[in-house]
Amino acid sequence: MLIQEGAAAAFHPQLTGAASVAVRILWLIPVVPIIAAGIVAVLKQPRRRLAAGLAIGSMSFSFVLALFAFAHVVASWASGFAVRETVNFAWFHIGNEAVAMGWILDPLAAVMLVMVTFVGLLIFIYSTGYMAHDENFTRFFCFLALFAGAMLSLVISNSLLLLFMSWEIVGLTSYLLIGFWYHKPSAAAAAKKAFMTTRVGDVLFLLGMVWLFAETGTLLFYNHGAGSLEGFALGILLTQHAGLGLTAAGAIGLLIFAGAVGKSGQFPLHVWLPDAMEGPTPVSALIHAATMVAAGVYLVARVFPLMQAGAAGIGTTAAFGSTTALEVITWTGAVTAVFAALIAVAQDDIKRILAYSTVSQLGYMMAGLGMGGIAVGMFHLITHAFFKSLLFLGAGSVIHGSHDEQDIRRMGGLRSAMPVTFVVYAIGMLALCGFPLLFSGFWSKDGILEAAHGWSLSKAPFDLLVFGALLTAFYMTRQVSYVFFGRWRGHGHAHESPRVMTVPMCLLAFFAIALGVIGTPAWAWFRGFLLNEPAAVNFAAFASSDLLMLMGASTFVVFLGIGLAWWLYGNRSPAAEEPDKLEKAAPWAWAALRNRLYVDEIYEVTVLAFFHWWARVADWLDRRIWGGIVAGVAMAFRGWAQLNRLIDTFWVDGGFDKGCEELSTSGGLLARAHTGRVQTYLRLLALGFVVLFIVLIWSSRP
Amino acid sequence: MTPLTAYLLVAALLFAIGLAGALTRRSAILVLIGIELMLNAANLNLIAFWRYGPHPEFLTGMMFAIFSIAVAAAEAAVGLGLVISIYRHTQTTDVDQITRMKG
Amino acid sequence: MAATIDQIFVIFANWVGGFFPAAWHAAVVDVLGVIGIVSVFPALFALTTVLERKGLGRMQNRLGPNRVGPAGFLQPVADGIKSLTKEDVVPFTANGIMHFLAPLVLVVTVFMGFAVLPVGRHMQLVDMDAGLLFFFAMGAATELSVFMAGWSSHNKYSILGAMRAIAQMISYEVPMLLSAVAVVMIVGSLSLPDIVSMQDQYSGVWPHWFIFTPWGFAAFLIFAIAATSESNRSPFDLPEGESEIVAGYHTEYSGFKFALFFLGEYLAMFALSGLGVTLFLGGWAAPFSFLSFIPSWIWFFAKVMLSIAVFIWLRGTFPRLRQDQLMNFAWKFVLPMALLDLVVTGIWRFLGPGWQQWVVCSLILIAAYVVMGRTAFAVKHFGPRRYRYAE
Amino acid sequence: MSGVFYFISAVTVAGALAAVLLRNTIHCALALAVAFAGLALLFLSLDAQFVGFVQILVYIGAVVILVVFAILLTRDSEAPNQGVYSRTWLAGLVITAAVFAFLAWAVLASLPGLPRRAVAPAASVQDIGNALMTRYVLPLEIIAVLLTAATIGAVIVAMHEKARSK
Repeated sequence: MLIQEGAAAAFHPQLTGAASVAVRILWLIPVVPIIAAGIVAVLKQPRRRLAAGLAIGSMSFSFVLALFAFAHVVASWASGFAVRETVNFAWFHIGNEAVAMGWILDPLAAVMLVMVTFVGLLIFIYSTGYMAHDENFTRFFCFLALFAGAMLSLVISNSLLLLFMSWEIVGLTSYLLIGFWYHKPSAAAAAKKAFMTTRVGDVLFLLGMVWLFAETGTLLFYNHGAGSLEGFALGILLTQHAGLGLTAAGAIGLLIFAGAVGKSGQFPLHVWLPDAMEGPTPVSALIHAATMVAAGVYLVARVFPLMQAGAAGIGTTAAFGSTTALEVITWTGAVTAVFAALIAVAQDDIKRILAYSTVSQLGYMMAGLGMGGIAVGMFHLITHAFFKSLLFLGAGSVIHGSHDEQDIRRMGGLRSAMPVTFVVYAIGMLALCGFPLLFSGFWSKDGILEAAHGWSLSKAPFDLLVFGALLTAFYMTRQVSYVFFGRWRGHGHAHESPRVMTVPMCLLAFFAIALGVIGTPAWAWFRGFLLNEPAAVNFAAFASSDLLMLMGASTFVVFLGIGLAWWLYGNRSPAAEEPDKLEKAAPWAWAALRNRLYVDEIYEVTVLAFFHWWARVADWLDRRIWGGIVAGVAMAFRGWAQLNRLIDTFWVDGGFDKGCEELSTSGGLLARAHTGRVQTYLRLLALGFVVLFIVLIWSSRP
Repeated sequence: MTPLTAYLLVAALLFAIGLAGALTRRSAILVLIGIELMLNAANLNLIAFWRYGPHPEFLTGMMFAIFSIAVAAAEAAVGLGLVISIYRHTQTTDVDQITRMKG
Repeated sequence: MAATIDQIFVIFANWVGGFFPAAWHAAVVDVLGVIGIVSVFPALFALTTVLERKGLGRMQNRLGPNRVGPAGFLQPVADGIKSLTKEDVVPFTANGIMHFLAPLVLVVTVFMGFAVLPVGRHMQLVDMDAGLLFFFAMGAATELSVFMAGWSSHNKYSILGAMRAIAQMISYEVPMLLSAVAVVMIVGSLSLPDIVSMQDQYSGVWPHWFIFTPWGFAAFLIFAIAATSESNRSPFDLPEGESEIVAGYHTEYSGFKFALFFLGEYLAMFALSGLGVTLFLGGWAAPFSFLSFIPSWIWFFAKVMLSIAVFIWLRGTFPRLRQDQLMNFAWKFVLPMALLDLVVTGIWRFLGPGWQQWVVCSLILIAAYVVMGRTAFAVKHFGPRRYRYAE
Repeated sequence: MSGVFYFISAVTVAGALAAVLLRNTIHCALALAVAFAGLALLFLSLDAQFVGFVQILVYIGAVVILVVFAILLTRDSEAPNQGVYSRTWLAGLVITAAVFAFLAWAVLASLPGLPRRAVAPAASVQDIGNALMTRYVLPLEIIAVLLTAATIGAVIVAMHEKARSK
């Protein structure tokens, strides 16, 4: 194993070599849940306990292994060795080219593994309570386990191909789970929409992949210096120019980013994510908040060297040089962050608000990646995974407790009816808002803001993100005051959820707070871990006046948002039919926001209309042109067939009939010998033997 | 040491007895017994030739015998199954009366 | 000294052989061995009958034979005299010759099985290259005698018992063979002394018996079940179920012929026990290395007697199976498990020494056992019968 | 040595003759067992220990038992009302005689060319196993498939119509 000392720049040296146990058994992490899914798939419907047990057991197994791998990475890092171990193998050969696959263990993968398995495990447990009354319980767990396996294999894959395959399986399970209640037309439509929309990004992703393979001849990320993300391949990519001032590296990076845009619901492909809330709430929490949508962010982080290639002054500080690709990512992220936050302000469905919030936060992550590098974006990804899945589970608990009501205007006062849910939801909400100092969301968002502040190209993203933070605080406070304060406006009596649902939420709440510790400026452990720098406790970092000012500003913004919302909505308990406060103030703006800024409608009149028109053209072509040709050919053959028939009838048949007659007569004669008695045949056999023998002797006579 | 001829003659005799049984008995089961005897006569030949052949180390005759025993076991199982099935249909195992396959 | 005692019978046979011309030497030793087998095992039979009756008596809370001789131990002598002097009744319609031959064929074939059994170090009548196969071939031949007895008696209970017995023996012969094949796969030889000498090794004081491996344990259980069934012992004693078919295929036997049947069955039990001991329990090898000074033949007979005790214990404990349960059990549970055990043995061999082979093989077997056991009990007609009383 | 051979051969041939001549089918089956046992002994005298034991195991342990079962299931053992021989027994006998004559003639005619003395064989079970797994592995596989097919076929053929339609 090559050894890297100290904090030399990033991961340029290859730290692969004799693989350790942790990496050799890494493949078990995704395979075990997939096997569990396979077993669950053949279980009968009533075997609920077994199905849930298998899924949860496999996930626990993966979690333990992930912890083991994580510990291995942390231990090596702490002793000065950065771990990047890979296991590669050739999948198959085409001509002289081997298509290689492999898996990788590095800090990035390790962090994701622990997050996905842990959050996944909690959500699995939660689901046993949430889905307890669903008759397709086993199917649910089959899909869920399959998703977990695919997601984990996505995380550990060291090959863009394997990553893409897992990516597609993840997409498939997302489709299946959104449409889990397929008897609801809206769910079926949402599933279809999610599948199609993400496919747009995936096609570009595939293009980028093919291009990468064509240029570098490998899809492995790291392969002892021969991988596509390593110096040699990047060098090749940088020398190729792809037009528009892009290098091949940048262009491929952008194409891959397009895949991430689809998966992570970035503007303009975000439309599927809010609709995906038609799926069961645990699915929303796991797939559409914590893991799958974050896979786009993870993908960008994974191919970050590609994006970053050619940037002036590659470094690890917040202000490293930028490339076109990174700029595109930054702008997409910043715009998405504000755009989605705006829409979230005017939504009434509890899960839809969270969905737009997710889109917005994913925008933050992308912007963080674009401006601050892997550590900043990934830290927000991890913290967000915890508090957003917490919020979704809380929302699920609320929905469960208030008899499948999702409209926040028909809730209210749940603070007393569901105390546990209220407390954990409040923690999640404060973390999401970025409530100062205590909550993890504050520190991760602060990191992004800090990076944006230091971005040399433009200050506009910073302004956008700060505005987004204000909106986030606003809409979350609005939601919480609608749901938990005021008086109960729904029907029936709300009740607290069972223990199996609240305990996972409490665990998540704990981490929503505690995770902040590892990413404060004073102890940038997470950054150090990901970027392979030493991390030391250093309270002096707070002394920087820039940082203090930034923290102050973001604190102010958060308080402003919360205060505004509380002033407008706090404890008012408006009736469901009553127009919103903001609607009275600015009806046109409200209408625009409420209708999601008409993005779906724009797609309706542009993309969909085009496809309708195109389908009609194709239909016409099919009927008139191709159909005509086919009919002509058919006519020709029919004529030929008629001719043949005439020849057949008057010429061939006569001879054939005669032959048949002869055969029939001779067959009748032979049938006499066919007595139906076994012994006759046997006798004939023996007789034949004797005759043959005589012939043999006769012929071999000297 | 017994000469090979003796074994071959015994085998030929067994074969003839088996053939006679298969050709002269009425009962289908007895026909099968005769066939088994013929197969066994062939086995005896195989083993004898293996033993007296120039290359016993190749085990060719022995292998043939082993495979032949396996085939014979399968033949007996299927044959007797057929006999039982036929009996169920016609209430007889007399091969003289079973002439449904007459051409 | 210990070695001398261990080999005392071999030395004795050679000493006796020394009195004869050199050409006769081997033949004399063989004859002595035959005499040994023919005298020791029937004596064991006599001992076992009284032990069984006393043991069963204790299990059923009664005394058992206690009148003839000290503590009733001369009971078999009295029984022997009785059966020798009883009238030999042959049914009028019985097929005389076959009726006469059946018990003889049984006893002879069973005795022949003992020829390859190593009862002690170098104590074996013939060391055949294919000894195990010979043993099973002889076991298969006993079926014929059962049929002869059942058919020649011209009694419907006899023929029913014979059919039951043959069906049962054929069914359980397959898993028994397969479980022995597992051992053969590991040892690489069909010769019984080779199998024993492979187990006659120790790690520290612990022996290398095959029962102490996952596949060996499974194979032993299968073998034990099959052997119980092959020897028509309870709970597989349907061929002789007296409440159903009087006494099965030996209903029409009396006197000395009946005694021969009785003897044959017990000898078959001894032979199967001996084979089980040889295959799985280390044969004549001592259970701990520090006990090796005790002569090998003592160990062999101790182990055989132990397994006989288990047979008796089973008989005192289990109720009889139903015919369909018996067949289903053989073909749907024991046979698949035996086949799986073969695969597992292959895996064991393939993985080579190390902890992996233990974990993998145990897991496969336990999982299969649990899954198959549960499915089997879920199947109608196979699980416990649910009685429906008048409704 | 020779005496033993003649004795075994005599037993075998007698068993075979009884198997095809006796009136009672059950007796035929048991005589067949005797013939098989004799053949097994002949194999043993030819140093083919493995095949000999397999012969006993398969033929006496399985085939004869099968035959006996078939006889009982078809009530073949009950005394037949017509003769036990087929109507055309004479033709069969003649043909058989012809076949035997030719076989015996062939054996005797090739007498001078036959090897007289046997080479010492080496056919331990291990050799047979090795041969089965290397040189003859393909036939072994085919036999395995054949046996499986035969088992399934026999079960289906002999299965009760009612059970099949159920």
